[in-house]
Amino acid sequence: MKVRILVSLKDSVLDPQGQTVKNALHTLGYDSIKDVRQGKVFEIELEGISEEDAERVVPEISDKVLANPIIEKFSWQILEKD
Amino acid sequence: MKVRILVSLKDSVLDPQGQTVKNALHTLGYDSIKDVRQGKVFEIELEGISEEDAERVVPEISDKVLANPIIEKFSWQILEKD
Amino acid sequence: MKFGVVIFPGSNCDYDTLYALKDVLQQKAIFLWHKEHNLKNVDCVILPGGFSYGDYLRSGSIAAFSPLMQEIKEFALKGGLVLGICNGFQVLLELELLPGAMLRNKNLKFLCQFVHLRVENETTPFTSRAKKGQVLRIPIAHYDGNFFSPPDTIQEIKTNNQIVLRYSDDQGQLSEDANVNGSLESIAGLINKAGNVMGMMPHPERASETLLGSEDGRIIFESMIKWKG
Amino acid sequence: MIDRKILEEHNLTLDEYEKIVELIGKEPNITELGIFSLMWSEHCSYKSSKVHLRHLPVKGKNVIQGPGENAGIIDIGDGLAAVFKIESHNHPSFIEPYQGAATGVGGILRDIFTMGARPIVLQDSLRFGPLSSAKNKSVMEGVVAGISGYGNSIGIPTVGGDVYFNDCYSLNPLVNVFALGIVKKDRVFYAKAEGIGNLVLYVGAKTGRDGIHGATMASAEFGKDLEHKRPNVQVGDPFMEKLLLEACLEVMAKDLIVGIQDMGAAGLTCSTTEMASKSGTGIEIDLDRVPQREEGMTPYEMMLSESQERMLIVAKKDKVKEVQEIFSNWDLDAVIIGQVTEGERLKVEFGGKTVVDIPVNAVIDLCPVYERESKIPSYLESATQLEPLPQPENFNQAFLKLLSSPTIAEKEWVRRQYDHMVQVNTAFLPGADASVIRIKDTNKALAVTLDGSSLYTYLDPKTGGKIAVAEACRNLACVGARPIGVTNCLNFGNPEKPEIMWQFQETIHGIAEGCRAFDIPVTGGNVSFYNDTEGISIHPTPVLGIVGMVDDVKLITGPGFKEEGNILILLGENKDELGASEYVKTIHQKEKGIPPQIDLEEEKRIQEFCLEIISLELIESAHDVSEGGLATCLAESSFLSREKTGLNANLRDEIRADAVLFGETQSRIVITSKGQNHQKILDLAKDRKVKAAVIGKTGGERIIISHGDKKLIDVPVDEALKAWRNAIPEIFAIK
Ligand SMILES: Nc1ncnc2c1ncn2[C@@H]1O[C@H](COP(=O)(O)OP(=O)(O)O)[C@@H](O)[C@H]1O
Ligand SMILES: [Mg+2]
Repeated sequence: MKVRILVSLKDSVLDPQGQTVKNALHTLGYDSIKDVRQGKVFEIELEGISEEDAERVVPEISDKVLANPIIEKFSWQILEKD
Repeated sequence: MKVRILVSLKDSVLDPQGQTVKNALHTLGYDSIKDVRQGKVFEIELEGISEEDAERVVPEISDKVLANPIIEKFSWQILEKD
Repeated sequence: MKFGVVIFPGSNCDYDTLYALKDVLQQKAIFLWHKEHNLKNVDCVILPGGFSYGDYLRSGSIAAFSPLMQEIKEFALKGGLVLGICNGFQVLLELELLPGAMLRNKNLKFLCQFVHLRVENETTPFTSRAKKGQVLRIPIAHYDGNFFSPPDTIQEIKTNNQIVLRYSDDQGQLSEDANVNGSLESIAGLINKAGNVMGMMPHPERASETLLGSEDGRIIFESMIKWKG
Repeated sequence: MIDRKILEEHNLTLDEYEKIVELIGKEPNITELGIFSLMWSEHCSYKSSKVHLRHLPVKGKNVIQGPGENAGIIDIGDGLAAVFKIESHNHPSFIEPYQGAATGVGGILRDIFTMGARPIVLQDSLRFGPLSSAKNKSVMEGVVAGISGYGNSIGIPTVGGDVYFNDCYSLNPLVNVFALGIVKKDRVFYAKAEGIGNLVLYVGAKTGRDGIHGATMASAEFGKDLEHKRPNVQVGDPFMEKLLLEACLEVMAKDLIVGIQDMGAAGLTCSTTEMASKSGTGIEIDLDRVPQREEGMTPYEMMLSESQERMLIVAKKDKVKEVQEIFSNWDLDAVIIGQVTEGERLKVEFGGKTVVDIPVNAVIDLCPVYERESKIPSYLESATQLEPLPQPENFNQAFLKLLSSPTIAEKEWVRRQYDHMVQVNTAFLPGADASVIRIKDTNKALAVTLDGSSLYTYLDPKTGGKIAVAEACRNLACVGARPIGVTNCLNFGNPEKPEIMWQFQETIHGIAEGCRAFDIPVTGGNVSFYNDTEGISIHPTPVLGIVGMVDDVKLITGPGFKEEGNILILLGENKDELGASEYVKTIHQKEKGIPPQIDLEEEKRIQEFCLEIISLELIESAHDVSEGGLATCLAESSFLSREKTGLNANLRDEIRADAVLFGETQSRIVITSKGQNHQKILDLAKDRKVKAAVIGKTGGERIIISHGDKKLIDVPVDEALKAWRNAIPEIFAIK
C-alpha cells in the first residue's frame, strides 16, 4: 500500500521559507502569486498491513514522527491500495 | 485560486532524509514500513489570473524555481478554483 | 588583478573573502552588490559562502536569479574567471554554469571542520600553483555539500578532467570516512569544461593565515593571481 | 471587567492589580492590563531578584555601560569596545527545542546589534537530562540543531560553550546563549526616544500572534497541563535577522537615528515604554500601521506579540527618508507607526480610538519589588554527608568510564554542527579552555568562556558561585587572557519557594565575592526563575560568561601537549576532596558531599602566575583541572595534542588514590615546558608563592599515572581517546 502524508506549518505559524519564495517569485515578475506556504511531503510504502491497520498507523506516525504537532499539522491519503 | 505543487527527488536519486525517517520508524517498531521518500509541498494562492494562464504559469515556476530538474520532479493540482 | 566579491542578501563570507584578498594577499578587491548590473571591470568574480536568501527553497537557488547573475553568466561564457565558494558553488550549480546538484550531507547534519583535499587537476587557473596529488588542509562548513550528478554527467566530468579537488585523508588516500559529506566521487571542487569557472565547497579564505590553523587556502587565490600574470 | 480569573491568567496578584489602578488612576482595560502583566512579569521586571542583584560589583575603570541596557560594554582600547550579554531561552526550548533555541540566538544577537555593535561571537551553555532517555536525546538534538540553524545562517561563529547532563534537567533543559560584538567606542546606540516630534519606525518581520504571553510563561511554573499552556510558538527567521543586522548597522553608521530597541520578549510594549522611559518622553503609536501577518488581530494581541526579528527605531524627522532607503535596499520596509511626544505617556491608537493611555513610569519604574522569604533547604543536611566510598577495583576501567560520561566526553558532535570559523577570527584551538577571537587590525584578541557547575551550587551555593567565577577566569588564564568583564545567567527554580530564594541569595553572594577578588565588573546578565516542572526544581545553575583580553595574540597557549619529552608541572595542590565530583556521580552514582572549597587569593596567585609564564614564553601548554579531576585533565591534554602524545606522571600526595586522580580540588593548572625552562618556572613559582611541582613527562603512546609506587592508570592513548571521543556520537548514531 502506498500513502502520501502532507505536513505543513499551522496557519498561524510564520513560514519564512514560503515568504522568501513568494518574494523571489514576485521579483521574477509573477505578480499573481498572493501567498506561498511550504511544507513537507512523505510518500510511504507499507507492506503486510491491512487497510484498517494502516488507518490507525499512518496518523499515529504522522503525529509522533513526521510532524511536529506543536507547530505543524498533517493530512494524508492512500495513493495505492494493495 | 489555490494550487498545490509536490516536488520530490527523482527515483534514481538517493534520499538520505527518507532513509533516516524509515530507520527511525523501524526503531519504533513500525515494521510494515517498506520505504519512505521525502519531498516538498508548496501551496500557492494565485489572484487575478485565469485558469488557462495558471495552467501555463504553475508548471513554469515549478520547473524554473521550485524544483531543480537535475535531481527533482514535480506534479501539481488545483485545490480551489476562484 | 582586481577581484569582485558578490554580496547577496544572506551572504556571510563576503567580508572574509575580501579580507583574505585585500589584507592578507594585498590584492585589489571590491564588493559587487547583487542588485546592480555592473561588474565594475573586475578580472575575476568570487561568489562567497553563506546562506544567500537563507538557503530557503534550496541552497543557492534564489540567488541564482539575482540581476547581477545575468552579467556574471555572460562574463563566464566569455571566459572570465569565476570562483564559487561553498554557497557560491551551490549558486553556480543552480545557474547551470557547473553540472550537478547538491544533496544534504550524508549524516544529515551541518558540518564545520577541517578536511583534507587532494589536488586532482593542477592545470586550472585555480590550482596552477599546486602540484597534482598535493594534499591541502582547508575547512568546510555546510549542510548541503553532498555532490550528485546523473551517471552520464559524471562520466563526462571525468572524461573532461573536471574534478579539481577530492576529499581525502591527510595522506591523499580516498575513503568513505574521508568523504565526510558523501559526495559522488569524493568531489570537493569542480570546474567547467571551458576551465574558467570553478566551484569548491571548502573555504580557502578560512585557511589563509597560520593563526586560523592553515595557510593552504592561499594556493587557490595565488594560483588565480599567477594565472592573470 | 477585570475579575480574579483574568488576573490569574495574567499572573498578577490582587495587590498588584490595586497598585496598577492607583498608578494609572483608573481601571485598566484589557490591553492595558496585558501590558502591565508583561512588564511586571518576573522575566521583564526582575521583581524578585532586583534587591539581590544589587550586591554584584558593577564598577570598573573600563566599564562604558553596566547593567540596565540591552548589553554591557567594556572599553578594550584602540577606540573599540566589546558589547556582550547572556540570555536564557529555557522554557521555549523545552516546548519546541529547535525553534526555542534558534529564537534564543536571534534574541541575544539583537541585544548586541541594537547597540551598534557587529556580533562576532556566540557561545552556548546547555544543560540536559541524561541521554539514556529518548526525550532528552531529542531535546538535545533539537536544541543543537536550532542554534546551528540560526547562528550558521546569520554568519556569526558559535565558538564554544559547555554542555552538562543531570537528571534535574530532564523536564527543564537550560539553553543559555551568549553573544559578543565589537563597536567603535564613540558609536554606541541606546534605546532612546528623544526629541519631541521625532518619528517611530517599525522594521522587520510582520507581527503575528506569536508567543503571546511568552514572558509571563517564563515567569510561572509548568504543571501537567503544559500541553494546553503551549502558546503559539515563535519561529525564527535567521535570514530576516541577517537583513536587519546589515541594514541597522548601515543606518547606524550614518547619523540618521536617535535611538533603537529590539522587540523580543514583550515586543512593542517593552520597546515603546522602555525607550520613552529612558528619555523622559512619551510615545504615541497607531496599531493600524503596524505590519501584520495575520488577519483580525486585536490591540491586545499586537501589543503582546513576541514575533521575532523586529526592531523599533526613533529617527530624526528629516532623516526618515534616508533611513527608509537603506532598509529598502535590503528589501525591508521601515514603516512610520508613531511619534515621540511630550508628557511621558504611552498612547496607542487602534481603529481611530485610543486603546491605551498610561504613564510610562508606572509600567517601567514603579513595578513592585519583592524581598521574598528565604530559608536553608532541608535537603542540605543529608546531601552534604558523603558516606565512605570504596576505591575502584580497577582504576583503568573507572578512568575510561569517566572519560565516556557525557558531561566529560568530547563535544565535537555539538561543535561541528556550529560554524565556528566564519568571520575568520577564530584562533584555531579546538577544545581549548576558552575561545580566542582575534581583533582585526590589532595584535589583540578576546577570549571568552562560559562556566558553571550546578552540582557544586546545589550542595553549597556560595562556594558554587565563587568557583564559577574562579573557574571561568582560570579558563581564560590558561589561554593567556586576563578577565575584563562578566555577564551572568542565573537559572533557578520558583522564587516564591523560600528554599530556592536562599539558593539564589547565596549564589549571588558567591559570585559577587568572586568578581571582587578578580576585580572584574558585572556588566549585565539575565535571571531565569521558575525552572521547575511538576514541582521539581532544577539545581541552582549560575552560568558565568567572562570575557578576557589577550594583549598579544601570538602568545596564546593551548591545552594540548606540544611534543614528546616536555616536563609536566602541576600548579596548585591535590587535596582529598571528592564531594560533588563527576567521579562520585558517575562511578558511585551519588550526587552528594561537600564540594571542593576555594581560596580566592590563592586562586588569583596561580592565575597571575600562569599569565606571567605565558607572557614570558616559558610554557608549551596549559590546561586547568576541573570536572573529572587531574587524570581527566592530563588525558585531555594528550587528546588535544597533534600527535596524540602520551604521558607518564607520578603523584606522591598522601591522600586517597581516587582523590588524587579524580578529585576536583580547585586552583590547579597543569602546564608543560621544555626541559630547559622548567627550573626557571619552579624558581619563579617559589618567588610568587605558588605551589608548583614536576609530576612527570610527556611522551609515548600510553597514559600512565602512578601514585607513589603504584601504577593506577596505564592505558593506550588510542583506547582512552576512543572512549572520550565516541561516547556522544554513538548515542546519536543513525542506525
Ligand atoms: N544576573 C544579572 N546580573 C546582572 N545584571 C542583570 C542580571 N540579570 C539581568 N540583569 C540586567 O537587567 C537588565 C534587564 O535584563 P533583560 O530584561 O534580560 O534585558 P533584555 O530585555 O534586553 O533582554 C539588563 O541590563 C541586564 O543586563
Ligand atoms: Mg533587549
